[in-house]
Amino acid sequence: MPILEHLWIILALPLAGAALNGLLGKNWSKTIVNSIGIGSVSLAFLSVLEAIREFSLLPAGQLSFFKNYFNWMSAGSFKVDFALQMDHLTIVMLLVVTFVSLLVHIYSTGYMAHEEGYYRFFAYLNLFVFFMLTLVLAANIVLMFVGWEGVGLCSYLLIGFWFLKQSAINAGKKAFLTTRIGDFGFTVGILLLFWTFSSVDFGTVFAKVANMPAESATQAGVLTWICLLLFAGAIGKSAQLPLYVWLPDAMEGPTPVSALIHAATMVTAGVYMVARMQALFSRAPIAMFVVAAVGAITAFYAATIGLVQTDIKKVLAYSTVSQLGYMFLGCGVGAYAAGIFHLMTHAFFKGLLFLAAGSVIHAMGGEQDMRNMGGLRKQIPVTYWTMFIATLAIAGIPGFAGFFSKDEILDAAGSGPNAHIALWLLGLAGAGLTSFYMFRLIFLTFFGRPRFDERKVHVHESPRSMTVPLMILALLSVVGGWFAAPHLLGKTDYFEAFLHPVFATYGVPAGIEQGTSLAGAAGEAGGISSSPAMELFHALTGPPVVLAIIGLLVAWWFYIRKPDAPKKLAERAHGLYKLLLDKYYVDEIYAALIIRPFLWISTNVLWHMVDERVIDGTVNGVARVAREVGGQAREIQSGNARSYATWVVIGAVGFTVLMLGVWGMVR
Amino acid sequence: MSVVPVSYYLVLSAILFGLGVVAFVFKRNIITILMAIELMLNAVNLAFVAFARAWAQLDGLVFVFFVIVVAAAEAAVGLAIVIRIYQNRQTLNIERVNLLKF
Amino acid sequence: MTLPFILFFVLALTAIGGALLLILAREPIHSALSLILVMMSLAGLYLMLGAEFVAAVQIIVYAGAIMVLFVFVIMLLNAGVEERTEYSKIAKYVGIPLGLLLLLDLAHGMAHSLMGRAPANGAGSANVMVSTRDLSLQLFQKYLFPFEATSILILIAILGALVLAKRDE
Amino acid sequence: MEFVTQHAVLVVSLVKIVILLFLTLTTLAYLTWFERKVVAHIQSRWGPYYVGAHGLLQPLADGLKFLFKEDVTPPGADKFLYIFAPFLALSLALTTIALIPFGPATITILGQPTQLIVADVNIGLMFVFAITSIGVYGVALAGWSSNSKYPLLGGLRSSAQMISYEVALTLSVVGVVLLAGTLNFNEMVSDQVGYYRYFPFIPRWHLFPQIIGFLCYFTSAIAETNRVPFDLPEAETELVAGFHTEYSSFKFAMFFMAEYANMLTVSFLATILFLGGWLSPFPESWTFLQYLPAVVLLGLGVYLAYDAVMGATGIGRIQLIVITCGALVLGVLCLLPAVIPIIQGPFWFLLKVGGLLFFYVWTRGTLPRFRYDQLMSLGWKLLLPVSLANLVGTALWIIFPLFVKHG
Repeated sequence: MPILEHLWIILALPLAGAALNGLLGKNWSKTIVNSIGIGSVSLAFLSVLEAIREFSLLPAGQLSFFKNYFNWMSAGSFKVDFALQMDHLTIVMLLVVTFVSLLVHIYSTGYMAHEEGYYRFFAYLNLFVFFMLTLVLAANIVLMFVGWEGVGLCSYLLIGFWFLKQSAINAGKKAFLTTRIGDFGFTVGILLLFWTFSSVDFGTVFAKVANMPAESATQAGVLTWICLLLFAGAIGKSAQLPLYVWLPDAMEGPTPVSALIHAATMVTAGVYMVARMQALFSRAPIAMFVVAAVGAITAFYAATIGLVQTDIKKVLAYSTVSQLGYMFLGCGVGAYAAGIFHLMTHAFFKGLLFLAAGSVIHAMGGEQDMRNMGGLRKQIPVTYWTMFIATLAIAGIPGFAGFFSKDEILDAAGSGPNAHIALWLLGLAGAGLTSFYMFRLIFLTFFGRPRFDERKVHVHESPRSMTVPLMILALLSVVGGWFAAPHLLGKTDYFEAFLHPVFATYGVPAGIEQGTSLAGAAGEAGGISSSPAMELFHALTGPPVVLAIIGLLVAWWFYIRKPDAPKKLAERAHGLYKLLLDKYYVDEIYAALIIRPFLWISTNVLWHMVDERVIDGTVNGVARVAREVGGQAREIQSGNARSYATWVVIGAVGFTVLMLGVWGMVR
Repeated sequence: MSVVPVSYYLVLSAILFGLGVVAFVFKRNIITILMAIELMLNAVNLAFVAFARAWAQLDGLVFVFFVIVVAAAEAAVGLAIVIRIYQNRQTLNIERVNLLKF
Repeated sequence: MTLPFILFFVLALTAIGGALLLILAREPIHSALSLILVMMSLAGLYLMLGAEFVAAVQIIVYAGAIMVLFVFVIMLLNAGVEERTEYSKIAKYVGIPLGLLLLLDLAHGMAHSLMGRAPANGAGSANVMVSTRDLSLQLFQKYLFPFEATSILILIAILGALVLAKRDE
Repeated sequence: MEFVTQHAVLVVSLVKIVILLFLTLTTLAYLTWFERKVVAHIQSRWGPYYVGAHGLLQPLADGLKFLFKEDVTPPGADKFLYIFAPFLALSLALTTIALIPFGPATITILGQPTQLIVADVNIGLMFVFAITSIGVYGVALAGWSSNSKYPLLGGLRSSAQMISYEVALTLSVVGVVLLAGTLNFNEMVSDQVGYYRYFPFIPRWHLFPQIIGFLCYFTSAIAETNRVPFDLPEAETELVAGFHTEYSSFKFAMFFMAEYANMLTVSFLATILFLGGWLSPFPESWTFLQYLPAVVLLGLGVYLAYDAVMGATGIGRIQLIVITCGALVLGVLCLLPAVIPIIQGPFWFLLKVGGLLFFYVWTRGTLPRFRYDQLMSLGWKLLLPVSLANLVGTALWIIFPLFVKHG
C-alpha cells in the first residue's frame, strides 16, 4: 500500500480517532476508547514507517517527496494548496512525534484510568497528534500554520482538561494568549513572506531564496524581518524569553500532556520551524544571532530558576525551557542538525522525565512538592532507575543521549561558523546548572529519609502500562544519541549525514560542511592536534562534562551530605533566593506593565467609551430614527382599504405619466 | 364598407379602465369593488382583442381567455372572502372593515 | 357615417353609460346589472372585431357565470343600499380626481399610440371572423402550458373558495 | 317598393322573424293545451274540455284572462327590475329560436335566396348557450326584485340550480361538437347524414355514439328549464310559486311562455345535436315518403271533419270545420312539387321535436320532485362526472377510431 502517495492517511488516522472518541466515545467503555486512541496512533506510526521505507526507495537524486492533494483556497494570486511533503527532516519529526505519542497514549491508559472525561482526553490527544503531523508534513507555511494553531488549541484544551480547577483554566488561557502574541508575529511573517516571494510554498520560496545573496550582518533586509517575525512565533510556541511564562503554568495539565505536548513535541515546533526555514535564516545573520542569543539566554535563565523550584513538574518545566533554549542556540549558530538532534534526544529523555515524574506523583497520590518526598528509591525502583537514566542523559553525562546532542550544540556555539564566546559561556553555565537541579530533583525525590507520613500515603509502583513506556524511553535515552558517536572521533556523525541533504539543498555555501567544520572547530577549541583518540579524550573531558560532574557533586553535597545546607544558603543569600524562587517576578512585571494597562484601556476606553457610546450609540440612534419615522409613517396605514386603493392609483398615475409623457413610450 | 380604426377601441378601453379605477376608489361596497376590478379586466380584454385584430394575431384572443379565467378565479375567491367578512362583521362597507391598521 | 361606426358608437356609449351607472348606482344589484350591460356591449364590439368565439365566451363566462355569482352573493347577503361613508379623505380628494386623470392620460396615450394608426381588421384583410379552429390550435399548442397552469389556478381557486365560505362548526 | 328591393336582406330577415315569432307564440300557447291534455290522460282525466272542441280554445281563454287580470306590484319592490325581469326572460327565450335551422332548403324571396333559419352564425351553439346562460337573470331578478321571502328563495335556488346544471349541459354537448368538428348547426346536421357502414339500418345520428351525452343533456336540460322533476324554483308545495309568486296577469304569462319557449329551445337543440335535425330516419330510396307530410295533414283533416260532423256541437263545430279546411289546404299544398322539397325538412324536424316535448310532459306526469340536496348532488356528483367521462371517451374514440367514421 503506497502510503507515500497518500500521505494524508497519516493525518487521517488520528483525526478519525479523535472524531470517533470525541463525538461518540461518551458512553463507550474504556477498552473501546483505548483501542481507538492507541490503535489510530499506532497505525499512524506504522504507516509512517511504511512511508519512510517507500521514501528510501526513491531515486537517489530526489531529496524530498511532494504531493498536492487539492486547492485549499485561492484568492487572486494568493493560492494555498493542501499539499504535503516529506524529506529527511520530516522523517525525523514524524518518527519522534508518532512514537512518543504512541508511548504517551499507552502511558495515559494507566495514568488517567480513574479520571472523568477519559474519552475526551484521548480525543484531544489524537487531535493533537493530527495537528502536530499536519504541522510537520505541511508543504507550505500556511498549512503549517494550521497545524501550528491546532496544536496550540489542543494544548489549551489539555491544560484546562480539569476544567473545574480554576488554576487549570487560567493556565490554559495564559498559554493560549501568550502564544497568541508570538503567533501574531508569525502571521505577519507569513504575510511578509508572501508579499516578498508571492508564494507560501516551501519549495517555491526556497528555490527563490537559493539564488539570493546572504544579507549583511550590519543592517536588516527583508529576509531578516521575515525571519525575526517567524521567530517571534517560535518564541511564543517554544516558550523562549520573553514569552516562556506560560509553560510552567501549563504544568496544571495532566502529566502525560506535559510530557507529550510541553516537553517532547509541541514546544519543539518552533525549533522545527526554524530548521525548516533555515534557507531564509542562514541568509539573515542578524536573525541568526537573535535566535542564538535568545536561545542561549533562555537556556541559562530558565536553568537558574529551575535551581530553587520545589514542584517537581515546575523544575522539569523550566528545564524544558532551558533545553529548548539549547536547541535554538544550536540553530542560531547554524548547527541545525545539532538542534534537531537535541530536539530528538530531548524528546526522549524529557518525555521520560515527565512520565517518570507522573509516575512519582501517581505513586505519591497526587503530591507534587519534592520537599514532601524522599526515599522513594526502594518503593518504586522502575521509576527511579528510568528517571535516573534520563537525568544522566539530560545532565550530559558521557554515553547518554543528551551528552552527544548538547555537546554538538555547545561545540558549534563555541567554534561553529556563527560562534560567539558569550553564547558558548552561557550554554556552558546552563549545562552546569542543568545537571545541578536535575540531580537535586533526583536526590530530593528518591534519596534520604521519607518526608511524608507513610501511614497516610501508601506508595506503590505504577501499573505495567505506565512502566513499559518508561523503560522504552529509558533505553532510547541511552542509545538515542549514538548516531553521533563518530563525531567524537572527529568524523561526520550519521545524524548529520542523514539530515545533510535537507540543509545543504538550499543552504548557503558556508553552512554546508557543518559536521567536518564542527570537528575541525572542536579540534581548534581543544587547541590540540586532532587525532581520533585525542578527539575522544577531549570530548569526554570537555567543559560540559566537567561542569555536569561538578553540578552532580554540588547537588550531592547539598542534598545528601548536608541536607540543611540549602536552608542556610537560602538565608544567607536571601535576596537572590527569593528572586529565583519568584522567577525574577516576571509574571508580576508583565502584569504591571502589560496586562493591567491593557485591561484598563479595554475597560474604560474600548468598553465604556467606544463600545457603549460610539457603537451602541450609533445602533440605538439608527433604531430610534427608524422608530420615529415608522411612528410617523404608520399613520398611512389607516386600515381603510380605499386609502390603499388611492395609493395604488397614485402609483399607477405616476407610472403612466412617466411612460407616456416622459419616456415617450408607445408614442 | 369602411372599418372603425383600432384607436377608437383603444380609447374606449382606456375610458372603461379609467372608470373602473374610479369605481374602485369610489365604491364602498366590497362586492361592487370587486365588480370594478372586473370592469378593469374587461377594458383590458377589449384592448387585447383590438390589438389582436390590428396585427391579425390570435395571441391577443388567447390572452383574453386567460384573463377571463383569472377573473373567474378572482371572483370566486373574492366572493367567498366577502361572504366570510359579512359573517364576521355583518357589514359590506369596506370602510367599516378597518381592523388591520397601526 | 356608415353602419359600423353607428354600431360602434351605440355599443361604446352603452358600455360607458353602463360603467357610469355602475359607479353611481347605490343598489349593488343595479351596479351588477349595469356591469352586465357593459359586458354585453363589449361582446358586441368583439363581434365587430371578428372575435365571435371570444364574444360568446365573454357572455357565457362573464355574464352567465361570474356575474351570476355576484348577483347570487348579493341576493344571499341581501346587500342593501350602499352607505356613502367618507372616512377616507385621501380617497375623496385625491383618489377620484387622480383616477379621472388616469382615464384622460390613458385615453390620450392610446389615441396617439402607434397602434391607433393600424387598420381595425388585420393587415388590410376583409372583415373576416376568426375561425375557432385556429384559435383552439393556438391555445392548445402554443399556449398549452399556460392553459394547464390556469386550469390548476382554477382548481386552487375552487378549493380556496370552498375553504373560505365553509361555515366552521 | 324600391326600398324593399334595395334592402332585400333586411326585409327578408324581418319577414322571417315575424313569421317565426308568430308561429312560436302560437306553438307556446298550444303547448300549454298539449301538456294539460297529456297530463290529464296520464292521470286518466279529460283535461281542458269545455272551451271549444277538445278544449282547443283554452289557451285563447287563458290569454284573455291574463290580459284582463289586475297587475299587482308588491310594495317595496324594485319597480324597474320587477318589470324588467319577465321581459328579459321571455325575450331571451325567444331569441334563441332565431338561431335554429328548420331545414336544408333555400327559398328565394324577392330574388333573395334564404334558408329556413333567421341567423346562421358560425358558432350558433355557443350563442345558444350564451343566451340561455343569461336566462338565469330573469328568474333571479324576478325573485330578488319582488322583495318577498319565497320569491327570493326561489330566485336563489333557481340561479344556483341553473349555474350548476349549465355546466353539465355544456359538457354533455361537447362530445357531439367533437364528433361533428363544428359549432354551426347546419354543418352539425349535415354531419349526421347517412348510415353506419356495419349497421346500414342505423342512421348516423349522434344519438347512438353519444347516448350518454344525450341522457346527460336531456336531464340537465329539464333542470335548466326548471321543469318537473327539477322545478324547485317554483315548487308549489314549498315556495308557494317560487320566483314568480308575486307576479300576476301578463307578467306571469310571460314567465310561463318563457318556460315553454325554453322547453322548445332545448328540444330543438337536442334534435339538431343528437337526433339528426331535419334528416329522415329512412333511406333516400324510399321516395314515397316525401308524401308523408301531405298524408298526415290530410288524414288529420279527414279525422277532424268526421269529428266535427259526429262529435262536436255549437261553436266547437264551426271551429273544427275551420281547422279541417286549414289542414286540408295545407295537405294539398304539401302535394305541390314546388313545396315538397321544402316541407320535408321541417316535417321531420318538428316530428322529432314533438316527440321530445311529449317526453317532457310525460316525465312531468310521472316523476315526483327532487329534494334540493338531491338535485345538487345529482348535478355535481353524477351528471358532471359522467359527462366529463363521456367527453374523454369521445376524444379517445376520435383519436383511436374502432371503425372508420364515414360508412
